[in-house]
Amino acid sequence: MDWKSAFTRARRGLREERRLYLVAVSSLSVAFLCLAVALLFMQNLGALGERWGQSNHLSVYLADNASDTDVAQLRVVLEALPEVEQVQSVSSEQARAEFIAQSTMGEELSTLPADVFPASLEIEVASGTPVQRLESLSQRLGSFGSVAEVETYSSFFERLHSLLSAGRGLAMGLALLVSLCVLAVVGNTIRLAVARRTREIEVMKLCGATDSFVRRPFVLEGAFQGSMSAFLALLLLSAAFLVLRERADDMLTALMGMRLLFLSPLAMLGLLFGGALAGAVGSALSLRRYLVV
Amino acid sequence: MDWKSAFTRARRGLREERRLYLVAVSSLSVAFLCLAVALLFMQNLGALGERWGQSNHLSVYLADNASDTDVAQLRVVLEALPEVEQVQSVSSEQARAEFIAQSTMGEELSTLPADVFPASLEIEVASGTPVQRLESLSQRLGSFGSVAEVETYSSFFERLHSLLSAGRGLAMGLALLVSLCVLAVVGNTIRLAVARRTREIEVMKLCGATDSFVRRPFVLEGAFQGSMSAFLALLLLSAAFLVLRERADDMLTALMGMRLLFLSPLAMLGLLFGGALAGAVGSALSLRRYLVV
Amino acid sequence: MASGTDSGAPVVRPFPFFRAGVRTSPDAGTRPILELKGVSKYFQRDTPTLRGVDLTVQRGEFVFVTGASGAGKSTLLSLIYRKHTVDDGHIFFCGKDIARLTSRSIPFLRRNLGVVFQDFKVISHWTVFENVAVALEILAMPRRLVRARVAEALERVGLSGRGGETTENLSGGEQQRVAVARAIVTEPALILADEPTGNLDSHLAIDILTLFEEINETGTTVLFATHDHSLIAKRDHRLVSIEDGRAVEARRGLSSWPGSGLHALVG
Amino acid sequence: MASGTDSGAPVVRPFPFFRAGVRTSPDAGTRPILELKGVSKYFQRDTPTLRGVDLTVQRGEFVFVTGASGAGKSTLLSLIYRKHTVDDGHIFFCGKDIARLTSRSIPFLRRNLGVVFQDFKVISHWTVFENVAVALEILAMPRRLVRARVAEALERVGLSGRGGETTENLSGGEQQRVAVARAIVTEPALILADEPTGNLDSHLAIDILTLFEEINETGTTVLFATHDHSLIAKRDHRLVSIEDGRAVEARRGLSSWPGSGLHALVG
Ligand SMILES: Nc1ncnc2c1ncn2[C@@H]1O[C@H](COP(=O)(O)OP(=O)(O)OP(=O)(O)O)[C@@H](O)[C@H]1O
Ligand SMILES: Nc1ncnc2c1ncn2[C@@H]1O[C@H](COP(=O)(O)OP(=O)(O)OP(=O)(O)O)[C@@H](O)[C@H]1O
Ligand SMILES: [Mg+2]
Ligand SMILES: [Mg+2]
Repeated sequence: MDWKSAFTRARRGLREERRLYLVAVSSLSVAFLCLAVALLFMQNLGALGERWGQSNHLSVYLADNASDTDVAQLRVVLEALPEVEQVQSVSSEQARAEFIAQSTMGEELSTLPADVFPASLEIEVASGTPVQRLESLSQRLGSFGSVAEVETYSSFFERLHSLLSAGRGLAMGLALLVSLCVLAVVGNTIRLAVARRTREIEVMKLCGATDSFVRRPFVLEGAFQGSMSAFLALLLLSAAFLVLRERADDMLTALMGMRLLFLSPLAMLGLLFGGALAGAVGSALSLRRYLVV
Repeated sequence: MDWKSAFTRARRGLREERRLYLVAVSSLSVAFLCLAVALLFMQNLGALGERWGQSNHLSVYLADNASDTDVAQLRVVLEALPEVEQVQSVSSEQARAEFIAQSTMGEELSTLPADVFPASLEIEVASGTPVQRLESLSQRLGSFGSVAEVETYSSFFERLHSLLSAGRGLAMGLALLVSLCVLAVVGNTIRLAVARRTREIEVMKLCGATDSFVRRPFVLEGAFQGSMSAFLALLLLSAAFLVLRERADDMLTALMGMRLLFLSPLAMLGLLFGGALAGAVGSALSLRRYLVV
Repeated sequence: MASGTDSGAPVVRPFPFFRAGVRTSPDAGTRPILELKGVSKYFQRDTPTLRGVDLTVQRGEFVFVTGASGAGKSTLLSLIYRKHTVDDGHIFFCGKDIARLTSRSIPFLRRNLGVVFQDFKVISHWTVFENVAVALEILAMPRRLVRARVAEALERVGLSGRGGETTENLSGGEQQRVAVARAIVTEPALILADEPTGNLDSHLAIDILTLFEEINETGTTVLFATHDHSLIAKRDHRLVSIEDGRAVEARRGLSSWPGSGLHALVG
Repeated sequence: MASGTDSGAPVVRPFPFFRAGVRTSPDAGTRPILELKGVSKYFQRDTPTLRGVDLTVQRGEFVFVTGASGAGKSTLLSLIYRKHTVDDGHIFFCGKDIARLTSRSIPFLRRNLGVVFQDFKVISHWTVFENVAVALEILAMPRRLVRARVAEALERVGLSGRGGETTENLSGGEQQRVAVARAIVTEPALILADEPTGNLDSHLAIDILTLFEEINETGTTVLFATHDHSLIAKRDHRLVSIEDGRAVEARRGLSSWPGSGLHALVG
């Protein structure tokens, strides 16, 4: 219908109530910032889970008496399996050197003899292999004579997984909570803004304006506010993100084993459009009771 | 002056604008919730730092050829130092047992001979001892013939400390940011609420009301709103806290080495009174420009 | 108001009655523009404000509506522009029952009415121009035409050249004239003027009355609620008085003026 | 208004003039209550609304203020209750220059005034009682006394028993009478009534005028702005007309009524 006039009136409204909308946008930005932070958490936790939880790794510790041919044969068998991506053999010496390098008490342990550490085959399994498959594989490998023990690290990964999914659940719950809050705050703010203009609405309705004529500029203003707030929140977040990266990236990278990720472009777009939508819907809803004249 | 009438009018205002204040309180609760969460973080990080960062511990590794009398003499000397609180001697056997118990690869290492692990004296230093003092102590100890090496764990604690203080700084910054937001939101909300009642204010002023007569009920309403919001936020937070404790306490205790702490009564009281104060101040400030009639 | 100047014959209104697609009865042209039949309005259960008002207004009539303060003049008008609904009886506007309008049709009813509200209902932080133009913007009239017609309306009420001022800063009488301008600018079929001269001095009151009469001569029906007896006495129009919730024909002559019962106050 | 009933002699006001501790000049009792000397007000730089108004009102006088729409009646009154400040000249109230009041003293000036605003300024979502009582609550009057005096004031304006109704639901004239009740309930030294009968029928208008005259007889000074010539013609009070921004004494007799220049509109 007559969107041009609605635009004109929305602009007039924004200009007249500049102060009001400024404060509204500032409060909304805080809410959106919370939402964006929660999203950021989720994104990084998800990436972390992918990186850590999915590294399907098997260690096949070789018996002390395993001959080189036995080991070579085992390798051939393993490499033929469809799930296995890579097999790497680690000798006792290598294992010892690696252990000492990783340990914080390295120097004290330098006297450890190499034969304390068993030789092993380190196997990379294709990502996405179900856990049961790994279990059956490890059982079958255990029956080989040259194999002393198979370590699937399943208990470690189970713990990590449960930790990560707990974190993800927390972040998700937070995101949901904050979304609800954003909706409420948007609605409230626009309801307050509308409440100041009840007289305008009343006059327009008494002059024969249809509900949609009255509603349209408010909906536009609401959408504008919502997207502006989301935009501001993203701006703030990216600034904070850059500062954080500058100052604490090494530490975080060391802790997480990966660089911090920023929100994906899709998530950012979603925030902007979600903000506009929430603003428009909140505004339309909050208008209802003022339209009865 | 006439606080009774102000109370009556504040009650009337709260009743008339019930809806408005309900939504204002709900938005403010979110802001206070953020603030409380930041405070909770800070509190727990502080406790964590106290627990981990302050354990001033020295390990004096004894030379393989140290005689029992040398060690006993060393103990006497150490125990005479004012900084030293407790000295405990750990034999090679004990060290090996402890190492194996702590290690995740315990079984593999069970064949390690005891003499790989040197005997040591584990020293607890009085908390609050400056780092330089520890360094000089370790140097002097190093010159003893029976001492092979002194471990002050300084690099480990330095890393931990910097991690904790980074976390604390982050939480503090967050708390500051959120405090500012709370002030802004309180001010905005009350400004909006006041804007709906400009006519009342105008009429009262034109009838000869003093500024303080007009201001008082609004200030009371603001204080009420602020403290109600803080109260609601605390209620929500404690509910979330109890749920979290129920479901994830073991994991968190394992991770942190201590139980999660809730906000101290002082912090809670501070939040409530801070909320009331912020509400009152925000309301008084936002009234100013409407009092010019 | 170009139509006002070129002929005295009834004009065709520029926008449809009621909602697009809703046809009025075929004999709408010959029927009275407004018919109230047994209209009652109860704001309080036991004391009705209006009880059984019967009133027929023909196309092109000019009717004074009078009555004591609180008699129900404003209420009667508000029933016609559907601010309130009747509790009993029917109001026919161009043959359509207003009480039966859906809420989606109400705007299309109001576009055929020009209402001067007793409390003006001007937006104080808008300019004079914006306050008058809003009635035309609602009709989606092009900007250029809006400017021309608003300027014309402002001139007719004696406010030409003051379109840019903030309405808040106008005097009481000037604000009232803005309200009059907004009511006449759309060239409605029926004008409901509720005390449109209450804040005007007698000269200006007669000017505004004359303005309404001029518009009336182009075929517009006018209901003019007032308690200014000196104004009523000056003109020879039909006079309806609201007494005890009923409409009484009180054809001119103030000698036959019905007492309001409020004299007792003076003692 | 107990004081109104027991004697016609000037009464002593129950609350201090201006701020506590500020003494009025010693000859305040004999000096005129209100003196305007060369008062000017420029809303726009080039067209002053008031230019050099000289007006002296003695204690206990009843003065009609009249003038065309937009002449500056409301502006004149608003200068007295310090909504606006004079751009030039002085206004002395009981010998104190209003222009020199600090903003902390303004409330104490206003407590000595009873103002009926042209746009009523009643709070529509308050009850009638609350709207009148607010003037007394500001004076920190005890609750019981407030109830008694509000009831009395409502009775005087013909609204007794309607204190519990929401003001929004009242008719225009009823709202205006609420505004009158609020102005008289504090028994002020000076009443500024801006068009207090604009929404009242002629009988009620005379009732309200009579009410102000009764209050005037107890020693209260009344400035009554109106353009209802029939009302002015009925009484023999001093008449001040505002013309071209100046106050002109136009002692009664409507024959000498100055033209407003707005006749031209009618053509
Ligand atoms: N919305 C409402 N709710 C309750 N009562 C109402 C409402 N509107 C009007 N009234 C009552 O109906 C009566 C008639 O009001 P109305 O406004 O029609 O009077 P009026 O004839 O216009 O009077 P006036 O000349 O003073 O404007 C009044 O007593 C008023 O209190
Ligand atoms: N605050 C203001 N800012 C600018 N102009 C103003 C302001 N207040 C009044 N005016 C102008 O001053 C002039 C006189 O206004 P005022 O209200 O005093 O008139 P009035 O005599 O009361 O008229 P009426 O009888 O219509 O109420 C008007 O033209 C008005 O536009
Ligand atoms: Mg009315
Ligand atoms: Mg005026």
